[in-house]
Amino acid sequence: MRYLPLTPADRQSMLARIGVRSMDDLYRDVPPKARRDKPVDLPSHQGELEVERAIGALAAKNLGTAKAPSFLGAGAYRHHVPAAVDHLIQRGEFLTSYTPYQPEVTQGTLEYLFEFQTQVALLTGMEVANASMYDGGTACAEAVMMANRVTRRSKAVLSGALHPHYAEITRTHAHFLGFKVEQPPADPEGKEDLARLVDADTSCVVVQNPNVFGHIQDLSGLAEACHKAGALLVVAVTEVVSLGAIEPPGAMGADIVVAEGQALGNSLGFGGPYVGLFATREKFLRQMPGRLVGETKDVDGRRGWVLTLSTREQHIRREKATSNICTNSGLCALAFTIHLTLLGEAGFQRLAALNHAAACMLADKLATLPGVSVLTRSFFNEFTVKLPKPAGPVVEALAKRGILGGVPASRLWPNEKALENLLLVAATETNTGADMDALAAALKEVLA
Amino acid sequence: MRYLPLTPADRQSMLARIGVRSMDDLYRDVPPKARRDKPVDLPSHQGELEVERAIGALAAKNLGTAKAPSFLGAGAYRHHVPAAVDHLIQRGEFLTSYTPYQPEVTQGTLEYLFEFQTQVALLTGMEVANASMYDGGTACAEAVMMANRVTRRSKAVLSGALHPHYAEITRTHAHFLGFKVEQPPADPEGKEDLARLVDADTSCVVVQNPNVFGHIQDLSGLAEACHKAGALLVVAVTEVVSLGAIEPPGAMGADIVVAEGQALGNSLGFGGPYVGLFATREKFLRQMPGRLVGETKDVDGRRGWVLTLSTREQHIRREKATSNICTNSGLCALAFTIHLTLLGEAGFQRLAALNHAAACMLADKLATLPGVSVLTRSFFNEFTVKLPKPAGPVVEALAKRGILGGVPASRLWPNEKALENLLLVAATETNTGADMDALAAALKEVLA
Amino acid sequence: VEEPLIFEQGEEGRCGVDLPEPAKVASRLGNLARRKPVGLPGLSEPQVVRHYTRLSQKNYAIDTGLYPLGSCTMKHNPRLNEKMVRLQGLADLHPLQPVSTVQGALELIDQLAHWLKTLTGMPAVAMSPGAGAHGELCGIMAIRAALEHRGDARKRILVPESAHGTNPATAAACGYEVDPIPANAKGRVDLEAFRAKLGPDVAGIMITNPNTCGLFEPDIVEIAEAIHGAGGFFYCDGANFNAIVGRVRPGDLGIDCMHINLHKTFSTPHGGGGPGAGPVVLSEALAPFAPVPWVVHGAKGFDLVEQDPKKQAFGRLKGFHGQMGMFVRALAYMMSHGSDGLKQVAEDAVLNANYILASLKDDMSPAFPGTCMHEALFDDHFLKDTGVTTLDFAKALIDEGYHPMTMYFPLVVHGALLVEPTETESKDSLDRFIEVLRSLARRAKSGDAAYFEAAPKLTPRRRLDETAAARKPVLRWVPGSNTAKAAE
Amino acid sequence: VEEPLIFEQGEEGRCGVDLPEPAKVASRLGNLARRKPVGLPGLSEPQVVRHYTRLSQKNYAIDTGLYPLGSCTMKHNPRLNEKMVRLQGLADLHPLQPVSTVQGALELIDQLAHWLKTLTGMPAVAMSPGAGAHGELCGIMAIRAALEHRGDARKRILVPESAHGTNPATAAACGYEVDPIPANAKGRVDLEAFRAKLGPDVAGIMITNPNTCGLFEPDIVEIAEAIHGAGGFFYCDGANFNAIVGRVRPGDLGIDCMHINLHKTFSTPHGGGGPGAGPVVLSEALAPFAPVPWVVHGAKGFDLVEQDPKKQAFGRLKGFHGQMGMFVRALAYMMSHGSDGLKQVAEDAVLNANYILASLKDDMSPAFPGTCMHEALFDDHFLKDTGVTTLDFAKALIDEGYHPMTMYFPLVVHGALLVEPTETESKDSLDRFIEVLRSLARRAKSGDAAYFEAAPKLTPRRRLDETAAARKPVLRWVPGSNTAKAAE
Repeated sequence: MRYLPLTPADRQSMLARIGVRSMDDLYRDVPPKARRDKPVDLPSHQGELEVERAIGALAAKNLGTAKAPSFLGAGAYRHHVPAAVDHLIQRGEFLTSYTPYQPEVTQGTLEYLFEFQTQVALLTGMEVANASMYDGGTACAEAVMMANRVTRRSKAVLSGALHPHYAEITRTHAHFLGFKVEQPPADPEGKEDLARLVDADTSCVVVQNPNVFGHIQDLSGLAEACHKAGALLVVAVTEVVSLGAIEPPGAMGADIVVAEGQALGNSLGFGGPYVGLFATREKFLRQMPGRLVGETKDVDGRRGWVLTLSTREQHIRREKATSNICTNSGLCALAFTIHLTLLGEAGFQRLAALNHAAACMLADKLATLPGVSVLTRSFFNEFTVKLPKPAGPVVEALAKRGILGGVPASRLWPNEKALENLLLVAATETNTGADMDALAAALKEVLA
Repeated sequence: MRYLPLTPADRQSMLARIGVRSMDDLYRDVPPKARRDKPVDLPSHQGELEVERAIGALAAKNLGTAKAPSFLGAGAYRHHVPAAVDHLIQRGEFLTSYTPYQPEVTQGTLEYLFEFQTQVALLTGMEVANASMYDGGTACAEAVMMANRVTRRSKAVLSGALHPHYAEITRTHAHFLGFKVEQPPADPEGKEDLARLVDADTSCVVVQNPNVFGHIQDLSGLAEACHKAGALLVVAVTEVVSLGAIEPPGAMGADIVVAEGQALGNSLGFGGPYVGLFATREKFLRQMPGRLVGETKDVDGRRGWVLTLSTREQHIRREKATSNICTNSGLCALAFTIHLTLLGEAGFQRLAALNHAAACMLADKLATLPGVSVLTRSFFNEFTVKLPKPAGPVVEALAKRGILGGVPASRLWPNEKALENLLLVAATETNTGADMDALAAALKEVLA
Repeated sequence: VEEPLIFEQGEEGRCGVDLPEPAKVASRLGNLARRKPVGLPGLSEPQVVRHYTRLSQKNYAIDTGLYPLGSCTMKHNPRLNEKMVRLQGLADLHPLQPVSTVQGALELIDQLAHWLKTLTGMPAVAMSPGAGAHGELCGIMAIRAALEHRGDARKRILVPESAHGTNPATAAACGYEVDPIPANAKGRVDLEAFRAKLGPDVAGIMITNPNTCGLFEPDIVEIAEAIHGAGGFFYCDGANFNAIVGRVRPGDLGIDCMHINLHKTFSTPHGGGGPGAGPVVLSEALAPFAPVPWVVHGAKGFDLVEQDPKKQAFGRLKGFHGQMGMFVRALAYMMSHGSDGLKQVAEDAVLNANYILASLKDDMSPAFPGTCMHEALFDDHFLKDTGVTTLDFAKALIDEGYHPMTMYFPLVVHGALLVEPTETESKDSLDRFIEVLRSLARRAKSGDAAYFEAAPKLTPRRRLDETAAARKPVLRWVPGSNTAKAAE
Repeated sequence: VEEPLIFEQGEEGRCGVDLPEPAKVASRLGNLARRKPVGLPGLSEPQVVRHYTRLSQKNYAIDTGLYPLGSCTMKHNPRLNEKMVRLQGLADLHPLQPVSTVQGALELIDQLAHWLKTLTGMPAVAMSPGAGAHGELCGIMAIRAALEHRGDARKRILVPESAHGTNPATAAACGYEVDPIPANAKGRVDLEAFRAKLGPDVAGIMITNPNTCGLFEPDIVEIAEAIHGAGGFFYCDGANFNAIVGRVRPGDLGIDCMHINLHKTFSTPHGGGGPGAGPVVLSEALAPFAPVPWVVHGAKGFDLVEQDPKKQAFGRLKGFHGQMGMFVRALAYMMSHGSDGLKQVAEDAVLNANYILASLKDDMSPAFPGTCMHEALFDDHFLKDTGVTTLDFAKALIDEGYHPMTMYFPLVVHGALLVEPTETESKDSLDRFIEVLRSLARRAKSGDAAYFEAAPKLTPRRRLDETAAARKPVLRWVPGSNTAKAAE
């Protein structure tokens, strides 16, 4: 077996050194009824060729976005990732290294995480950022729990246009921790008034920007209302590339910004692993969840990096930790930071501009189709269209034509009759004019 | 432009340091008529996405062996390469390093080349091997030229069943260096008698094993005849995996063994780059072409490796060098040696056994088809079948059915009417029973 | 060689990608177009490739040497798995495509679930947790949901003192009080102390088995029966599943749920700290409460349940459907090993650990007598009166070319040194490592404390001032802050 | 850390691949089945991955730092090119598939040929040579074939003394006598000496331009006219094409053929010594004699001519169709740069070299006055009376974190140091390198020769005994030969 270096002769001599006769002797603490002599009922070991064939056959049963014109967004976006990114993250020294608890032999990981934290702070317009979370949705729930700690209050107000998964995760934690969640219904027109829900028990308002329907909102007023009431404004960003084109949440008064970082450096990968971004104000630092890398010096006075403020964390603080989180999303954060480093200021802004231009062109094109209207007034690379019939079956019909035409709102709100005809459509730099023409033509056909 | 780090401001300040006003001043030695101010008439720079699309579109116009049941051999073989091989050869420290002329900072390359040399010597049953040549065909020509130097004679006898490309390359060099080449016609039955062509002017006999038709031959008698006449026996191997199953040339009396190493570690890649193996007896060492790595010690007495015996080479010896060769096939040699290291004794022998078994099964299957006969009595993973009509059009017809059914002899000998109906068919561990059934069924249909 | 931060290498007007000129469109950004630059540095691709290559060279990794971190299972990460996860048709799937277009992906998740259920002997599995601690959350939430469903409000979770910090943190994050159980002199759960804690307000117990002392809990069945008898549930922390995979099915021990770190037992790469994946196997009693989404098989093939029609699911833990990329890798790993190979994995992991324990028992001090499971635990008794601390001893390993073992954990052992070699180390490799540890132990005893205090010396950085880092945290680069240049 | 040879790590019964049991068949191997084991060592995959990872860490590379080897053009190797060459539909093509199934591959070769012809201003190109020296063979063979075709047997090839060793070696390998031309005081071909050598038995001249002193030959057009006037051909060694690509077309200078090292100018990776690729552009006069195969475009699309129906092709140089993998990479590189970018490549390469030359002219000794092209040449005058040799000086660079420059080449300069930074180094990078060279030069002059003699000290190995290696060559491992263990 290719991954196991011990030979039968090795095993014999090692048992002898240990002073036992057989492996069974080493498992003697296992209750007899649970000891298994025979392998469990699963296939035996296979060679690479066989495994490749089997998994390749599963892959071949899917219609990937690389093969089909694809306009799916709603929290996960297809972008072009430079080849250098994937090359570098596969270096064994990154791929097969552990959490950098021993800083002398992990300065590589620590330095890139320090750079990552800086980039996240810059993008979001915030003061500090952590070394990543599981994904945007879990980061959102952590932000609410952090706001509860900071304000010592127990009600969170969620925008109805927050990505439903983010809201569901937050509600799940709310249930078990016993805090309250208020959320108005999803408003595709972008007219909800959250400020009126803020009261003296409100720890935070959570709003997504651009929201799940694509609307870009000026959050300054809401921030002011929150702060006046002693609540925090939490802003969630599901498409981090938007921050190259629009005002960052920090500039609009956000106290905590969480984001899904998948769009930079990471593939769609059917939803994971992704990378959650988490940024806040310096004064809330000690209430943050997750790992933090800090600058320091070694005994020779040379600059170096370490994991720091770990007294917030479970491995030191146990049940008093700010979060039970242990793992971060290191390798995805590495992909994110390498992609963003390649882009730099000029590339990042241009990438954002390309996305916006593509979405504008697509919106204009779809708006000309009979019965189709674009609901979103201001948007980045994703917008909502209203169809003359339920969007779910329309998307299925498009898929049969080899086009992945967007996310029907019914996928995210299965029971909301009012949203049934809505389709969320995204366009990125990967969509060609031909892709867009194909979608328009197929949509016209399906709607006819 | 993504690969160019200088900014316009950098360029200005650098010109100032140099003390010139513009780039034109640095090109003033170029005759005015050859100076170009405007870019040449080719497209402007493009981003990764655009380049990927363009090259991807070219790739999509081909029918690759990964998609079609494929039975092509004749000097290049499809094998399964473990994922670790390609991962490791892409490490920047291997990929972007130069020839190890500075041994202190290239012990990595030197150590694997030393291991490679040892593996090649073991496989071929010879005493020493070099650090690789361009490919099997050029290695073959170099072997003949080396034999001429060793024996101070000027006639080479080539087997008619030597791969035609190997023979053509050798003849090309023969023409310019003025040595003679004798070669009987290609005999698909494996009955040629080369010993009778050996005379007092013969420097060497070159024979391929298994030969281009797939025949495995006992070369001991021929070796004896050569040695009696003062000539060398050069053995060419185009499928190096065969050496896991059959007697190595060294055991049959070969003086020089050349081989194509592509089959281990390297993809088919439409014919290149590949890796030429070159092994010989220790006494001929100083007449060898190509780079050699040797063991030595550093000033602290620690074992290390260096390029050695470079007084044979062009960069020291200039017109008196043993060859004009400079580049070797380092990265392909690395892929070869990693694959072989993964295989080890047990894996290499089993791989060979799997290939042989596949070819035996396929030969039996094809032999049952009406009008088809297998000409090759003893073979490794490739054999020759005789069809009832010209093989070229048959292969075209199979390709239309999505099957790459072998190499028609007419592809290698376009003008040999006698070989017109012959098809060279190879099978490896990558061919499934279903592949073989598909070939048999399609062939039956095409021949009907 | 120093490697400056990207912010110290950037120049305006430089870019590591080439993107076409955007088409001219009327902006739809409202009045919210970005007003100021982000502040990102401009680097070319050659600089970027070199920067990260050089950074990587400052890391220790499994690929560069034995990585004996106890409790972390730093085993070989096969490259086949990396190839599989990048296949077209998997890497390029959007999570919200119509299910008709992702049948292969759902089948893959279903297959992995089958392997996990069969290996653990459990009837159900929740796939979505993003890591081990997230799996713990999932399990304790399922327990609480089940208790709530039967109208049984309980408030305590029992956790052994030797547990990973995530255990108590998880219990707290689910709204429970944590009640610690002491370890006995043999490093196991003190059965009597445990029984004494049982009561009608105990929701459950979280036990790591094999435990963090590297020992199998021999009373595990009794513990399960007792907690069930008291109306509570048994959460098993599966962090150490590698010791028993294919050889013992946790389901046969009476557990109700257990998370599985795919990045430990099933070799998905640790990646410098993540991402991981932590599916949770569940008993019949807990299965209905598993969080969405669920992959199910119906008349039209595979389907995804993203909202539980019965409303029993306790909610959602993660966006989309879990760590798909880790699922692909783990399945490739399982198929490669097969049931025969996985059993061998467990045995070789245990054998390697015991070989280290037996080889060093005279030079170092095993924390407990007898054999161990997949990791060997030493205390600092052998360093007594040498002036060398556990930390110093471990740091000295670095200069010998090794990553330190886990230190000061588990807390129940004084100055703990926890060594987990995993099954992917050869005997040669273990022999060299043992020889190094032995000679360091002898050196410590010979009175060379200064050597250990000064270690490591051969690393890119020597010991770093962690106190200063925490006292005045510098968590990001700000322009003009390059203190490094000044220091050199 | 020492890394033992694979042969020292192997054990019987261990294997790094899993292959199924072969079907039972009646052997067709005749009586020639292998009788003895090969003698290969058995390693597991984890051992193999670690072995080669560790070996790689003993290498210097472009990815780890500036690689100033003059004449080698060690520029950044884009990873996009590596991705493209591995595309299905390219990597998995067999060279002898029916041409109807490889139309895209032939089109790719045709496109690359178009780029090469357009950039050089030449009408034809032979694609098959496997490397630069192989391209030289191709060019000189084409010249000789053309001469033979007109019945003109000539026997001398003129080669400047400053040429790469491959030039005279190639001429000899084509059956020619080599007649050296001296350099003048300015590092260029001595025009008068050259004219004096001309005669009816001169087949041609081989000139590297820009030459190996890093200088453009200003008399290049005169030389071309003179050799043509004498009935000979002009071979240009294109090793230094990077200095002029996109800015000067060699075809405008009157050359007849030139090889192009795709691994220099067009960034295909050097790979520790190869593989390379050396297509040769040809004038109308030489084109008919190009070796097979030729990619042609006909009525049914692209086709391959593998035997010249007119029998003018001088033969075949290489199996199959050339270094296809390098063609894919080079085309991706060219398309990425475009005609505008390639011109910028040449200019930045020249600018970087001149920046080094100008910055160090006071501390080191430029071999020739004035500016240079893409590489800066120094002689050892600045080391005079210091006791430090060119070799010592270059080896001292290693301890500063740099690969040495090319030393003692070209031969026409005493103690030459040839520095080629390439266009992919940033100004920051050059400034650091210049600073290091400057301080080393000053250190040498300050009388610290012992420091230089002892360098390098920080490498996996210090200076190695090359004489011993050549005197009693040990070119392979033999059982029991591990002298390393004894030495340590």
